Amino acid sequence: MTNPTSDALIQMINVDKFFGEFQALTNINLEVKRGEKIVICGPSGSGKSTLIRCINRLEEHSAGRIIIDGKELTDQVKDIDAVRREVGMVFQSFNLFPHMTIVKNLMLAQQLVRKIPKAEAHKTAMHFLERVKIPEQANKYPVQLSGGQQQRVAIARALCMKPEIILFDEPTSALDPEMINEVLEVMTDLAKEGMTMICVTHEMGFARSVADRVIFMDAGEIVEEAEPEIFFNSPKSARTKAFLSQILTH
Amino acid sequence: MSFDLSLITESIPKMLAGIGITFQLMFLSAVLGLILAVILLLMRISGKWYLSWPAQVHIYIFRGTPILVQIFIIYYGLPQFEFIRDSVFWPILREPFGCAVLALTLNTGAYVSEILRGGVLGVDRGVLEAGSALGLSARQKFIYLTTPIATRLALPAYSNDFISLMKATSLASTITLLDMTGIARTIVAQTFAPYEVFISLAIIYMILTWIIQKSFGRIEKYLSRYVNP
Amino acid sequence: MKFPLLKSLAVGAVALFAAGSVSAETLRVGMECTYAPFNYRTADGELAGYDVDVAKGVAEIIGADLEFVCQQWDGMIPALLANKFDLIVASMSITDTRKEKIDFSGPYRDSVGRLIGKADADWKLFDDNGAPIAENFNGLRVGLERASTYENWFNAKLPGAEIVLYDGSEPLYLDLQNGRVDMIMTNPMKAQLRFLSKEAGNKFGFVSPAISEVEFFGIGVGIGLRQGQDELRERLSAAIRELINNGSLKEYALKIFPFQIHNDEWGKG
Amino acid sequence: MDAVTGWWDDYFWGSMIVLQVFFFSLLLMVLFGLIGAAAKLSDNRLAQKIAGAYTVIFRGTPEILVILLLYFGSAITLTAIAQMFDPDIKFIDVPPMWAGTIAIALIVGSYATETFRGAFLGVKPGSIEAARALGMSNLQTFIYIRIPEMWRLALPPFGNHMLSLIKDTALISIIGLNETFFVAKQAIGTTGEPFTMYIVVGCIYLAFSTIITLSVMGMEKFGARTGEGAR
Repeated sequence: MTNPTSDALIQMINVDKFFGEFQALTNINLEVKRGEKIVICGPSGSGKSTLIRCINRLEEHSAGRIIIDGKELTDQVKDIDAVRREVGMVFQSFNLFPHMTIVKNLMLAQQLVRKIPKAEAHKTAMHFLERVKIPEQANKYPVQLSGGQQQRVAIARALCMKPEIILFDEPTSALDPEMINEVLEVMTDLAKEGMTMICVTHEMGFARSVADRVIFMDAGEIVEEAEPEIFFNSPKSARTKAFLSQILTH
Repeated sequence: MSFDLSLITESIPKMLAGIGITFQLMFLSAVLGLILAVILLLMRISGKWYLSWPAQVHIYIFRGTPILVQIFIIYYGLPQFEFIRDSVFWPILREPFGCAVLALTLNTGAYVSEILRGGVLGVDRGVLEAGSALGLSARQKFIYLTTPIATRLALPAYSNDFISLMKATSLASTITLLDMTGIARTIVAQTFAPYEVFISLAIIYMILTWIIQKSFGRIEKYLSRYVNP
Repeated sequence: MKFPLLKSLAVGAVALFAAGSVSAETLRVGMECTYAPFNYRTADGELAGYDVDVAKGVAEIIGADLEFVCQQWDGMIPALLANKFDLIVASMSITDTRKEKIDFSGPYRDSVGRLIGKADADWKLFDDNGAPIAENFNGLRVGLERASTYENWFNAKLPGAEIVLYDGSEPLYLDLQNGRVDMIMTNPMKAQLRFLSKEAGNKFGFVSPAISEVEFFGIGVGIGLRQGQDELRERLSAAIRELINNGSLKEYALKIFPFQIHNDEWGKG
Repeated sequence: MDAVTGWWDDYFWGSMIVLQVFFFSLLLMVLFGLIGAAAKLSDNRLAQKIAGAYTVIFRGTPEILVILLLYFGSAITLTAIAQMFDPDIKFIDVPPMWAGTIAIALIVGSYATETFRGAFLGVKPGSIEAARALGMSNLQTFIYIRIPEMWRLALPPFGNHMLSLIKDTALISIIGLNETFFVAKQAIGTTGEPFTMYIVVGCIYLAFSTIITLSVMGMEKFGARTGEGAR
């Protein structure tokens, strides 16, 4: 499955994105290697979410190329589906299917997309629910769970598809403070197991301990890109410094 | 004005003899209307102008004119044209029952389609995005996510429309059908006593309304079990 | 039809809010207004027809003003009882069932019914004496006006026929043409004028003799009024007799038909 | 369409009657709806019960029955009531025009009751508390905060009620008003063209509905200027 000419799992080359007149992404170039963990931060409206939503084509990029595991994202539905099978996503507002029990949430896509038989899908679902430490909630409905639990279910749901990479879109920002850690813990475990991750977050502790690289975005551009040590201790750009001083003094 | 109680006890069983027609009109039109509504809805959200336009025109016309006019156009109006009397549809259009079902179906279909559209638009975009991110196709998302959620959202409005439909079946009496209202009007014409008969009939309709409301309440509760478990 | 907005409003407001009794000089007359040639609106909106002429003739004799009210046929008697108007002058036959609820003046027109169906069909519905052959009516669809005398006659004599009830007389002709009913029963003079003599009706004709059994059709058509007004009823009856005796009634009929449609005997009182 | 020539002015006057009934039933509908909502929201048990019965009865009975009952029943009932006070009164007449107008207003008013009640309850307590905190009086709060908020919430369903009103006017032909539907019935008798005549009626109603829909849309736009949706 891997593209022999490049060891990058994700390649974004000169990507632009417009919403009408408004330019959300400007000339994005990004490579993510297998097993790499990237944290993207930046002020709101800087294009972080748009960037990762382009990777699994929830948003369509306007110019440039995006290549995932050797497959280029085009208008072809077949390509998009193939890519989406490789790329898991976790949303800020969990987006669990409200009308299905937790375990059904985890089984649906396995059965429909991967065509896995029901019994096996159920087994996989329970396996990952145990991994996020809430197997006892399997038969409840999403609304009966706390936000932290829902977000862990959402992570398990993504894992059930055995993706090559998981995108996190501000996974903790809709959570009450006491629930943030339980979600970050699950994410840290995942990282240790070698999952490729791109994570939009403002949790700088998480970024320091887990990320291989931190990317700072502002006004639709990648402003700075560095290992966490360097990024936090000696940021080059003035915009990065201003941003960091704001969120770290909080 | 004295109230003739014996006339009430006498006429209620007679009117109930027409409840079969009322029910047939109601359920047949409800089922066909729902099918039509779904088709109209799919046409509207297809994104193709040559599908969405006819659907919108249908909805505009049938919501913008009185159902009584629609019934009369179909029953008395259409046979004005010989090609309709020669067509394969004539066996249906010849019968007042067929005309009533057709009119009620076209009418309720337009209203229900709008209700369903409201339900579909009410489905959280994030849920659908999650479906996309998991690799579900547009069809799969529509069947497994949009349909069940939109159904729950649309149900309260739909139950109101169902009651309107039930009440509208009474207009079939204007094209010779002997539903409950048709029988009641015949009794009134023979006994010249409108109050006793019409008030009894109104009570029967109110009981039907109550039953429909209760039934939909049950369904709603069942469908909402994941919202208020 | 010119319906002066303000006038109707004023009438409505006065009648609704000022509890009052109408003076004896004004009589409100209920009729269908769609039952040509007996009562209908002309193209310029005026009420016309035999019933209208009779009502005006009677009013002139008893010295009353008239106000016409249009009312669908099946609600005619309930509306009279509900005081929506004072008189019914609407081609209503004098029958025993009706007399239980309302009173009638003496008759001013014959009351007969006749069946109309496809002219070329070979019906065999009546024997040589003009009596209906009941079994030949089985399964035939017959269109009638709801609450008409014809309905009672069919129910009693020909229960095998399938009766379809209409809210007015015009739809009868439409559905006969459309083939939704096999035949209709109605007033023959009216049918001749309104339907059979026209292009739409040229494939149809009378398929029965004139039926006028007094038991069902009454002795004739009279003016209906609420019970307990014997003095008014007498004045109406006397007025009708006068119209018969002075030839007015014949004159009204000859405006429309080539013959009179009442019995001169009625004038003797 | 040649057959319609000669009937145009009848259709015009018929439309005027439709408008007349619509206009007065609209006023009455608002009145009934507001009274019903006030009763439902009041602390008076009896008032609540009566308003509850009102909505159950008029939402559960076919429109055609309500119209027939009111037409036949109103004069009798009013006369009976009036005679209790003055035995000399022979009768009080309610002309079909008013019976129909009141019937339609009562029917749609029962729906409007729920609309107004919902709109009243839908006003955020926060806005009202804020107004109080700023020292506004009860009346000022009602006029400047409650009414505009309610209006915005009630307008979309209110538009639907107006459409119901205009369409229900077709039913009053049953009690003999010379409105468009009745005109069509008469015209068919002379011309033998039911399709043409009823289509004209349909077009007249479609025009009325369109005008109502457009004006409601305009009013919604106006209301949205100050509403939450404004950006």
